Amino acid sequence: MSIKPKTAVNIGGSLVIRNPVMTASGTFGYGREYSSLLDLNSLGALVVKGLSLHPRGGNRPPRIAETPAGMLNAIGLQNVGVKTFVAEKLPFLRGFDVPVIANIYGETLEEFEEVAGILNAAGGVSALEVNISCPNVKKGGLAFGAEPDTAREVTKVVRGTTNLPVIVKLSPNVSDITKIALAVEEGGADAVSLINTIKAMAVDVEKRIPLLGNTTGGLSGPAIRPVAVRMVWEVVRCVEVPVIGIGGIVSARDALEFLIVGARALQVGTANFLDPQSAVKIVSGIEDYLEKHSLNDIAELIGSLQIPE
Amino acid sequence: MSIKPKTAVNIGGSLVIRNPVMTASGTFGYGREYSSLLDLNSLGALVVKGLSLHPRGGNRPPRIAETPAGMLNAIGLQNVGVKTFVAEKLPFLRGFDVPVIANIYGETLEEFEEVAGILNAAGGVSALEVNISCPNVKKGGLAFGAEPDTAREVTKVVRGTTNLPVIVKLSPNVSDITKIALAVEEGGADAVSLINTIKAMAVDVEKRIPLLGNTTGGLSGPAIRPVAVRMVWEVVRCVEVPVIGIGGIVSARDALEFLIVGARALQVGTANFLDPQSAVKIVSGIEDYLEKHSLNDIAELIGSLQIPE
Amino acid sequence: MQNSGKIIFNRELAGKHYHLRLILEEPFLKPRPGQFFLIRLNDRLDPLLGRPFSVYDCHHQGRILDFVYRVVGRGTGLFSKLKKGGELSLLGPLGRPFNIFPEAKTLVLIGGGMGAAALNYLLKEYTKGPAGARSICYYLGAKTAGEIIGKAVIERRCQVMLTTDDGSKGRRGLITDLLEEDLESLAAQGAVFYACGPRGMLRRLFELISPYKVSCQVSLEERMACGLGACLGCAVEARGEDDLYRRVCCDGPVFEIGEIVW
Amino acid sequence: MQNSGKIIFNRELAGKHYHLRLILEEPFLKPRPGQFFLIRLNDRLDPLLGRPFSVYDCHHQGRILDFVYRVVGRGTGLFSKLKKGGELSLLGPLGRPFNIFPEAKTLVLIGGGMGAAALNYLLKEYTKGPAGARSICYYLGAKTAGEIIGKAVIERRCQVMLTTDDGSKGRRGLITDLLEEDLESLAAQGAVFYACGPRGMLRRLFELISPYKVSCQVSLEERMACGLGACLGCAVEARGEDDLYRRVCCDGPVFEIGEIVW
Ligand SMILES: Cc1cc2nc3c(=O)[nH]c(=O)nc-3n(C[C@H](O)[C@H](O)[C@H](O)COP(=O)(O)OP(=O)(O)OC[C@H]3O[C@@H](n4cnc5c(N)ncnc54)[C@H](O)[C@@H]3O)c2cc1C
Ligand SMILES: Cc1cc2nc3c(=O)[nH]c(=O)nc-3n(C[C@H](O)[C@H](O)[C@H](O)COP(=O)(O)OP(=O)(O)OC[C@H]3O[C@@H](n4cnc5c(N)ncnc54)[C@H](O)[C@@H]3O)c2cc1C
Ligand SMILES: Cc1cc2nc3c(=O)[nH]c(=O)nc-3n(C[C@H](O)[C@H](O)[C@H](O)COP(=O)(O)O)c2cc1C
Ligand SMILES: Cc1cc2nc3c(=O)[nH]c(=O)nc-3n(C[C@H](O)[C@H](O)[C@H](O)COP(=O)(O)O)c2cc1C
Ligand code: FES
Ligand code: FES
Repeated sequence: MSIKPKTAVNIGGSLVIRNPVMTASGTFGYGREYSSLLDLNSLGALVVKGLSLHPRGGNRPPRIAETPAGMLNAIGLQNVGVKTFVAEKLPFLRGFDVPVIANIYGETLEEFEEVAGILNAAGGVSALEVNISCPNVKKGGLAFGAEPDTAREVTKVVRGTTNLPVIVKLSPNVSDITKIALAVEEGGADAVSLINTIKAMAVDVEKRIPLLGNTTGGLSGPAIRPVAVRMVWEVVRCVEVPVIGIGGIVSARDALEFLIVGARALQVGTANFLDPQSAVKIVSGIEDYLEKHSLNDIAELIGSLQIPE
Repeated sequence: MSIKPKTAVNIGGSLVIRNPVMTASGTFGYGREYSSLLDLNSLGALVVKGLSLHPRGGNRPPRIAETPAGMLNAIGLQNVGVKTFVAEKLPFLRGFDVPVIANIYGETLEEFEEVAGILNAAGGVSALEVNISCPNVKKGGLAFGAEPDTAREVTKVVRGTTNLPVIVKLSPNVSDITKIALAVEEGGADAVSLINTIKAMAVDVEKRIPLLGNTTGGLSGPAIRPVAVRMVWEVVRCVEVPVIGIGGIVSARDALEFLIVGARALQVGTANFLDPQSAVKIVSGIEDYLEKHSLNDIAELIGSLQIPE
Repeated sequence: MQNSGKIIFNRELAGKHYHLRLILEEPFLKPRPGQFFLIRLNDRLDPLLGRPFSVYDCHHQGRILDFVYRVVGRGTGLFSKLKKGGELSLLGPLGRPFNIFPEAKTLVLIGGGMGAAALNYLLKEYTKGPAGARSICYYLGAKTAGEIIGKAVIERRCQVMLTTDDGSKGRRGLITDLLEEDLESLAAQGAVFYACGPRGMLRRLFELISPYKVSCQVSLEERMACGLGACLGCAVEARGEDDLYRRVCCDGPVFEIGEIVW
Repeated sequence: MQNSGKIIFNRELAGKHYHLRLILEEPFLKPRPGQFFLIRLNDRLDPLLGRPFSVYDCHHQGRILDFVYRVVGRGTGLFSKLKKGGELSLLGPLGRPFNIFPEAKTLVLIGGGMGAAALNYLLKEYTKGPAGARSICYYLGAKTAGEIIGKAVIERRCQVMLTTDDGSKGRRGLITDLLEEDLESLAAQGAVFYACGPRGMLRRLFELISPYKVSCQVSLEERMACGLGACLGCAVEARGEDDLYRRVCCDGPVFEIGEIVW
């Protein structure tokens, strides 16, 4: 009889989650939408849709388009606003035993500060994930995430406003992601998560118009996984804080790639659309792998990549 | 009876090719490898494997890996060297009526200069494509392509050495590709081609080693097409010179996306591996589309994207 | 709601239309008219997403589901090649169904092209009891005779008014033109309206019907990812106090025609 | 060289091994032993690339091709689900075939695991005429009894020496151990050697056989994209003046064992 391998990981700021698998922001609503389809308590954590100070209507449709092994989205950060979130969405989530991570977004430093402040006071939020990497909004978003200086600044502001662990979510649309990662670490981030979507575009060749109402959107799904794995590999070797891997994970095998290169935890995004049970299947797939490889603790797996010389 | 639509395009420096479809560097060898499988003369142009001053052995195997709707390669610019190319590969190609474009690569400015000089004198080469975007070599390659200044400089050097049209091939691994495009235009490029592969990585989770001998490689194939289309769309709106679209084109429909956003011509890469006839099928697919849409000249299609307001 | 369906048949009907019958392998809910399923091809990352299809008919309380679809792109093209015994992943029944008015005396169904699918099941539900004093008129429009689906079944259940764009069957012209002629009298009878079809048809219907105070439910189509209201991908612009978007997958696909910005 | 193949059958053999028979639909070339085809699943971008498979057997001058494959990953997993009548895209025959020595008196075939595939066709070619004074020894190694493919056919054609890793059939141990015992005498007879199998087996064979001046051809496996020598993806490190790499798809897959850096 084998004992179950340990899967708990510390994802920064002393937040320990029971397994490394979270659901990614924007792909899991506010949790409730999926609650009849899987046991939320079996997730490592749940990241809610990006929250802004005021409700946002989002971009004009069509907002999604399918591409080879991927999809584009240009939702434009439609959300109910942080106050409505706290009043109407959070109470439902408090009924579960799963860490809730609030993904936050602002057009200005002040907005980031205010949103972080509200969530800090709310209770029932376990960490903040600072989105400085959305390719689909005109202001804020990637505007902060493209340069080390602005990225560091946002991080400092949020850090200064909250006692919660601060995760900063990085964009792949940069020449050197390690520079941004180092900057936000300096700014006080407890962890970094990557990658957000890659800016992309698709065309309706019959109508000769963009497939998205917003012209461009963000590419997610299996297509981007190799890019995400490479970036995680670059970042884990230059920062001290935990790295959360995101991008195209649809199976335990995919998740293992990230863990092996050194990610402490993962987020599952687009895969939730293909199979609402994806995240929980990935949890058990990782457990099976650990058992099969006689690893008693996931810590033995994380960062265990060997480079044959 | 309809007359055949015009498909000839000028891809810069007064080089006119009979149709916009070329085969991409590194995916079509030196032409001969595919010559029994399709009529080389039906191509718009043929771009040969990257040439360096001295023969290069390339990277250690394994050199390729498959990913969702894409593949990684880390060939490491293995090639016979420019002199052997001129002596042994070019004569075969002179027997065809198809423009041959030489893709060139150097570790230093001097090497770029020398390679360009040799090809300029060789006869039978219709244009040079300057590779400043290979993610798989330690020196040169992306080292030149990541910053506007170095990109401009390489372009100037090659421009100063040759009378042939100079195409500069850009990397997607940058924050803002338009800056590099503008810089090489300033440097005297007659055209830009994009994108080269996206730096990426995949892991053998059973062995816990990278799937590539080189650890990282370049992602190509349908997976990257939406990223390529977006970058072409960004570049066509800021440079005057022709833009050649590359990335994930496997069908005429895919090629049309690039033409509609404004690419003057295209290169077909990974698709040659899936179906050696890909490029010629794409040529006839484009012709069919033009006829179906009553377009007499491909010029009416290029850049015809409408953005609904 | 997650299920696996085994293909009982996948028959070609006229003109690129197919009739797919599935038997569900897991516990299931009975779908209501207007609801849909997201159906995904197994073992593939390309195409990636599920395709939404309205329930065309169902049997054995929803254990056996019928869909009718038209080949329009890559996904439906691959669906059309599926064979008996094959398996598909399903999520559903999803979405807000048609509101049923058991007391309604006059029903008007307006279907354009593939619209027939959702209306077929609605019609079945309305006609499963004794007919009573209810009258049902089905305004059915198609491009051409070959694209009219299920006419025989419909005719058994109600009165059919037909147009084709090319005049190859029924009257030549748009179905909304035909409806326009009868609209005033139908509205006066207090008819309840249901419509599915291309956006252009629905927009025209909106123009025609706005002057009347009648209930007109329409079923909309928008690209979808999650089908559960989580991704906000399927937004349509809606009228209303807050001016936000509505999600076709869960606020719809059935809307009162007046809720939507056309 | 580009072709489309219709599946005649795709039978499960023992332990995750399948026997696929195709009939080509376009003009074709007769493959030679050691050559292979790149076989691609139609209508898919995932998996993207063709899979290389050695010709296991062929009939009607190469119009009908047999392959034997083992399910090891996603591609072969999908192959195993293919049914009669399905279509596959083929490119081939590709690569440098085995050198045949019509005068050779003693042949030694060494096969490990799936190695059997390429050697089977080689054996057939060598035994199609009158046997004459030629002796053929086949050293066949497998993990376990269930993974030995085509033994009956082989035994009809030559003498078989068998090992399994677990001793469930033949001698327990590695096939190279068994060969080692006989090697000196085989080499003295001027035997010609052919080997296919996992890299570890071939490396060991190299160590054993280097001292002898005999011809030993091995068939290598490497990931491939083009199959035509164009992409340089299938490189293996080779000995030689220029120290460059060789391409398995066109310089091989068959190499003299001494050409390769093991
Ligand atoms: C609620 C609902 C019910 C539907 N019921 C039916 C039905 O009963 N019968 C039928 O034939 N069709 C129906 N449709 C339309 C059907 O979903 C599309 O025709 C189908 O998704 C096209 O897929 P494709 O891969 O062939 O086309 P592609 O154009 O290749 O698809 C590309 C992407 O766009 C999406 N897409 C394309 N067209 C539509 C569309 N009209 N609506 C939503 N998404 C689209 C696809 O799902 C896919 O994600 C319904 C759509 C909705 C939203
Ligand atoms: C010349 C040659 C002849 C072969 N003949 C046979 C045969 O007759 N029977 C048989 O069962 N197998 C044969 N193989 C091996 C076979 O090609 C692989 O088992 C198969 O490609 C695995 O595909 P997959 O998708 O199941 O595995 P995955 O691991 O999912 O494949 C991922 C990628 O790696 C490649 N790959 C994985 N393993 C190998 C391998 N061993 N060799 C080359 N590429 C690989 C795949 O083609 C694909 O591109 C041969 C290989 C070569 C090079
Ligand atoms: C429909 C959609 C909406 C998203 N919304 C957000 C968001 O609000 N905030 C955010 O940080 N990331 C958002 N993302 C990005 C995802 O969280 C994730 O980083 C990305 O999709 C890559 O992961 P995947 O390939 O697993 O989907 C969104 C992605 C999708 C597909
Ligand atoms: C195996 C392989 C080798 C390549 N070699 C070169 C090269 O030598 N020089 C170069 O500029 N690009 C090279 N490329 C990049 C391609 O020319 C092309 O830019 C890229 O693959 C994207 O196009 P695709 O998606 O159509 O393949 C190579 C790509 C592949 C897949
Ligand atoms: S499809 Fe995701 S919200 Fe409707
Ligand atoms: S597979 Fe392309 S060179 Fe061998």
